[in-house]
Amino acid sequence: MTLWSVTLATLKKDIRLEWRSKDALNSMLFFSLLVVVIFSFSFDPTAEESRQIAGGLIWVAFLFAAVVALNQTWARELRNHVLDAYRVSPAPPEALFLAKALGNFLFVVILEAVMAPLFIVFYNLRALGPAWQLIPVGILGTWALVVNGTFFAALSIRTRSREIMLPLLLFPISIPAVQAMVEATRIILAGDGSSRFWIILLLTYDVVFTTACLGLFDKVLQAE
Amino acid sequence: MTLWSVTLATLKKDIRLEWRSKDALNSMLFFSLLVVVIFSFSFDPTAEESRQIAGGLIWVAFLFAAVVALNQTWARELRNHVLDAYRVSPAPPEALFLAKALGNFLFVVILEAVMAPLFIVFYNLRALGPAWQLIPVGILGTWALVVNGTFFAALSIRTRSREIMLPLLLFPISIPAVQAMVEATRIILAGDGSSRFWIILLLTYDVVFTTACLGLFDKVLQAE
Amino acid sequence: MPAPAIAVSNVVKQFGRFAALRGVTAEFDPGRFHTILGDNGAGKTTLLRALAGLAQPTRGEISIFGQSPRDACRDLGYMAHPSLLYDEMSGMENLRYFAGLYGIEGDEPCAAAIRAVRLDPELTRPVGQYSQGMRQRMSLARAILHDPKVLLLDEPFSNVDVHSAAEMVGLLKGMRDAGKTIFVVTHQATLLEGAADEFIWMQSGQIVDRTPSSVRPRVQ
Amino acid sequence: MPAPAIAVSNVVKQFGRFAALRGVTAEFDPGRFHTILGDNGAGKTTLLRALAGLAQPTRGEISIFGQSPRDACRDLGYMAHPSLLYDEMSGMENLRYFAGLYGIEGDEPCAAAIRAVRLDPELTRPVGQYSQGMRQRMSLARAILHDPKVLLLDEPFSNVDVHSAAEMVGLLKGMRDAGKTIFVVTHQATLLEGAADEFIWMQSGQIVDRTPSSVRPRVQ
Amino acid sequence: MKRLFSIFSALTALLLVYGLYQALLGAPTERTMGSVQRIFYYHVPSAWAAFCLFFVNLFASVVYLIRKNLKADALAVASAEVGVVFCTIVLITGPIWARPVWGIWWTWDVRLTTTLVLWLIYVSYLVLRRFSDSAQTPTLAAVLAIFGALDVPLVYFSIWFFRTQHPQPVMGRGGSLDPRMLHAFLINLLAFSCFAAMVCWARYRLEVLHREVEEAHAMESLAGGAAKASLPLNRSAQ
Ligand code: HEM
Ligand SMILES: Nc1ncnc2c1ncn2[C@@H]1O[C@H](COP(=O)(O)OP(=O)(O)OP(=O)(O)O)[C@@H](O)[C@H]1O
Ligand SMILES: Nc1ncnc2c1ncn2[C@@H]1O[C@H](COP(=O)(O)OP(=O)(O)OP(=O)(O)O)[C@@H](O)[C@H]1O
Ligand SMILES: [Mg+2]
Ligand SMILES: [Mg+2]
Repeated sequence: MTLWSVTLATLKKDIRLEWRSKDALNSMLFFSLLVVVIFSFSFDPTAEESRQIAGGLIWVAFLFAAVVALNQTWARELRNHVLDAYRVSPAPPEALFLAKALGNFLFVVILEAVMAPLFIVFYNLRALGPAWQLIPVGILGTWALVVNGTFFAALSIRTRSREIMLPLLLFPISIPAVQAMVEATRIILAGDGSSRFWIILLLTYDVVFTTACLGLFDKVLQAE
Repeated sequence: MTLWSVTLATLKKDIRLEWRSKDALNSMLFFSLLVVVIFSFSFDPTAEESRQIAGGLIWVAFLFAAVVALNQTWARELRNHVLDAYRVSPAPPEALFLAKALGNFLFVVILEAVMAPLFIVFYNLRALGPAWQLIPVGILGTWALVVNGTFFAALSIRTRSREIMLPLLLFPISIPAVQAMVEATRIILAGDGSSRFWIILLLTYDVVFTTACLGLFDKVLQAE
Repeated sequence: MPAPAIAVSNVVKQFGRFAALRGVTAEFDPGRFHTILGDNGAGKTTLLRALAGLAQPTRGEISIFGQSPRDACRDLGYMAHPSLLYDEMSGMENLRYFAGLYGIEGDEPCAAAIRAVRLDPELTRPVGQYSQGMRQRMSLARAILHDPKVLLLDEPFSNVDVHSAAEMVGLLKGMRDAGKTIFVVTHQATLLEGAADEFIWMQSGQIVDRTPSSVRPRVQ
Repeated sequence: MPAPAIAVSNVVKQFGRFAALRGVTAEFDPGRFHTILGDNGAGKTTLLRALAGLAQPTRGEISIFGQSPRDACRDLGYMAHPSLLYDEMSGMENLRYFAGLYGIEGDEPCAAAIRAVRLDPELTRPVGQYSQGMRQRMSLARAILHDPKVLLLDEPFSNVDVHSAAEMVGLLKGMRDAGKTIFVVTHQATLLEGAADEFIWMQSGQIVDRTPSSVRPRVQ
Repeated sequence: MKRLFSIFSALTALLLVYGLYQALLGAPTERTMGSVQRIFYYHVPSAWAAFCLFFVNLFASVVYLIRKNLKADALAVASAEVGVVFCTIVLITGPIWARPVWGIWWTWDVRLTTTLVLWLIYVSYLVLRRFSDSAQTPTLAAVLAIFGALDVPLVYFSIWFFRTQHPQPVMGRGGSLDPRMLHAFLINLLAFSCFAAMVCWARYRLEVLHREVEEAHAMESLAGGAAKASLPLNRSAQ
């Protein structure tokens, strides 16, 4: 049984279960909807202003929503100690991690697909820069959040007061990623200068931490 | 055994479990700091635009704290079906609800108390209106978020109503509260006009929904 | 013959399209030791939950000393498959909390209950770190804490070692002699041969047979 | 006399300030049916978890067919107190997933395992809605799914009704005769009298006695 | 061992005193900034000490992950805690210095932000250690330490091209610093390095001893292990 077959099996399983009880998706949705509303109440921006801050808004909303969802990543595996069943099996630990990360990635991307239009409407955004670049930024940025988030969620389930633990571990590490996403988005929307540097930074961030996670997850999983 | 004794006992129990040590408080401090830092990375505090939306920013941060707390409210009671032990006891259901709501409220308020000053420093905010009014607004607004959140989180106890889209219920209901608190904050910070109306709105909202939740919680709890 | 402590009149419990209880009708005398036997999925737990007021019957009536289970909750002690305890708290902390729910003050009752199941009230380890059997016994302690008139125990002896099980049976016997009505669901009838007054056999959601303990139960 | 299937050399397992295993040393022959008995908290589960590679011993060595437990995982089937199953999925869905982890294709093996524990592979009900004993049996099905050389079963019969228990013992006997090494932790030694080759007694973290089944076990 | 330690700490104390003298009296007052510039003699050495300690922490963590050596873990704890302390000193002296010189307490420039993030990362490291149970803590913490180390360069790059207000490394182009200042600076650098090493060493010893005590407790609990769990004698029916 290869890495991929297990990854796919686990991913399929998770998606099926999440579909039956839409816990994670719901709380994410609820949270980010409220964020949009709050801002639409808190001030009505001119196009220029909104271009300046929209990047920050969008990504903060997604970051927090992601944290809310990530906190539930491992809850299901813990319930009847199912994780033990995985640990005694010959299946590669990386597969489990990949599946979880991909699953979360999927959820957050869906969320973004729902939210982005809302933001655009609320802040009547029009990108002055090359809009298509928002797609790589979005994907790379989301993965950056999710890959570390999944990993640290695995760390934090082994600690007391888990929920607050995840952001404590995740935020400091994600600072450069957040910086890069926000800046890139802002630059693209406001159309001043090139977002090349930031995209490259995001790319390196993703590569570095994906490898790190895959390499170290075994240790985390087997640490009883 | 009266409503209050049970409420207090439950509240004490929850607090003990959450904060077995003072580490918990420190970690909450750290959490608030992190949130503010993340914000200041996403919204350049020196920029005028971000200064304007600071009111909204604060509430987003608070909302995040609230959601982190709410998501966990009932997990502990569900773990070994402890809830059944409560249901077979003569203790009044309202006590359980009150305790949970108060617990979340405490948690969120502490975070707010730490975050607010940090925000003020980082974004050097200066309230042009009567600053003290921010306190009632904060308290009433937080309670509005928490009381509804706790109640609807309880709905998910019922295996049946798992499918109920929790957020889609909670979302429209909490809109007026959100609007009230954001508007009030904005008015007070900007110092244009009086926030009286909004505060009264919040107050009525709180009263109405607290009574509603207390009245209906019995049904939610006893429905298996 | 005393008035029935508990009267169940054709109770039906439906889960979706599946019926776990199919018209159970029975009367149980007070102060007796009833043992409920039956295959897995026979409906024993469901019946017990109905008696405890945790599951509203789809149809039928349950009266405990003439009251509904919810109203009689002070007279009921219920022990389930799951421990109904907080894993993060020590046994004593747990009981102290639940005592509060019944308006019981002070540590003495809690300590007594813990000692009654042969555990150490001083044990500071959180319940989550107990061994399975220890947890089971702590769970029984929770059920007898407020010294109820009727005990509903769902497999109290599974995972409990032989000596402790024997002791627990002794304890229950003592409570029966003190006038309590006891229901025990179990698959280890042999443990109860000495103690039980009556064996009640369930099958696919119905009570199919009730044998007084004089007759040797049909186990093995 | 065959080479030992499993060799445990003075294993100590510490939980913070408490030691659950205090230097266990033993060798177990392949193809035999070992029954582990002992009081609650004796360390049986801890030992089993160490054998399964779920708990790293604080000190000491464990070798299974000369490998470390982690490397020998394909040869190990482990069943624990908790069900190790997803409550939200049906039994078949569960097994299908776990089969995937072992690289087993197709539904036939899963269905076979479920039938082996006398459950219905067609049952669409999610495992969370099974009765306790049904869940227990499904959990055993998970453990024997990949038909391992060594079975580590932690109280497989608790909550299982008498008939099913007897059948499960028969099943295990069959697997033993097929050359598998079987470890069963239980408090119902009587169930296994016919089947077990050896009774191993644990007490406060040590193996205190090993009696071949010819001698009647010291239960009751 | 013990003697060595006491000698070393005595030396360190002397160095610190001499360093203090040099910093306050020995070195000349800086022309533009005035006396506040003397913070420099503590500011930089503490930064330097903090960085070194974080490196030690990384090293120890890797060693622990490779060969589960609990001593390495103890070293990791010690270095992290002491490192955070020194990093805090930098974060406090910095703004004290910045206020009169730049007219602001804080600015988002490379060096400052990097230091801040570094501080955040290692505080979260300590928080993790606090909140997880004994058996698994070392592994989890070591893993987190590695993540933190990987993150620092990225943070640096993510901010490096912001216009920086912060003085560039003076060490590189040595001459620009008055020789007496340099002398005082080097003395303090040495003193702080020794100081950091000493504290770290003490903390390390403490940690190791603490663990030995725990171990001893466990071994002694072996005696009445399960006897504690369930008392076979004490019976008392209700
Ligand atoms: C506001 C908070 C501040 C922080 C967090 C901070 C941080 C640091 C750090 C981490 C270093 C060591 C980096 C290195 O050696 O390459 C350093 C060195 C230094 N800092 Fe600061 N600093 C702050 C404010 C200031 C201010 C206001 C001044 C003076 C105007 C200053 C002057 C220096 C100098 C001269 C060095 C030595 C440069 C070198 O040789 O590398 N710092 N600072
Ligand atoms: N919540 C539920 N939803 C659907 N079916 C359920 C639910 N709870 C129980 N059942 C079904 O009702 C039947 C009886 O369950 P019950 O738990 O009462 O059996 P039991 O006699 O306690 O068995 P055991 O001895 O194994 O505990 C079982 O077939 C079970 O699958
Ligand atoms: N995670 C843990 N932390 C601390 N102590 C533990 C932990 N797990 C088990 N123990 C202790 O180790 C001892 C042995 O536990 P174990 O579960 O092995 O007993 P057991 O023989 O399985 O008992 P039972 O028959 O009741 O299952 C018990 O005293 C228990 O409290
Ligand atoms: Mg049952
Ligand atoms: Mg056990």
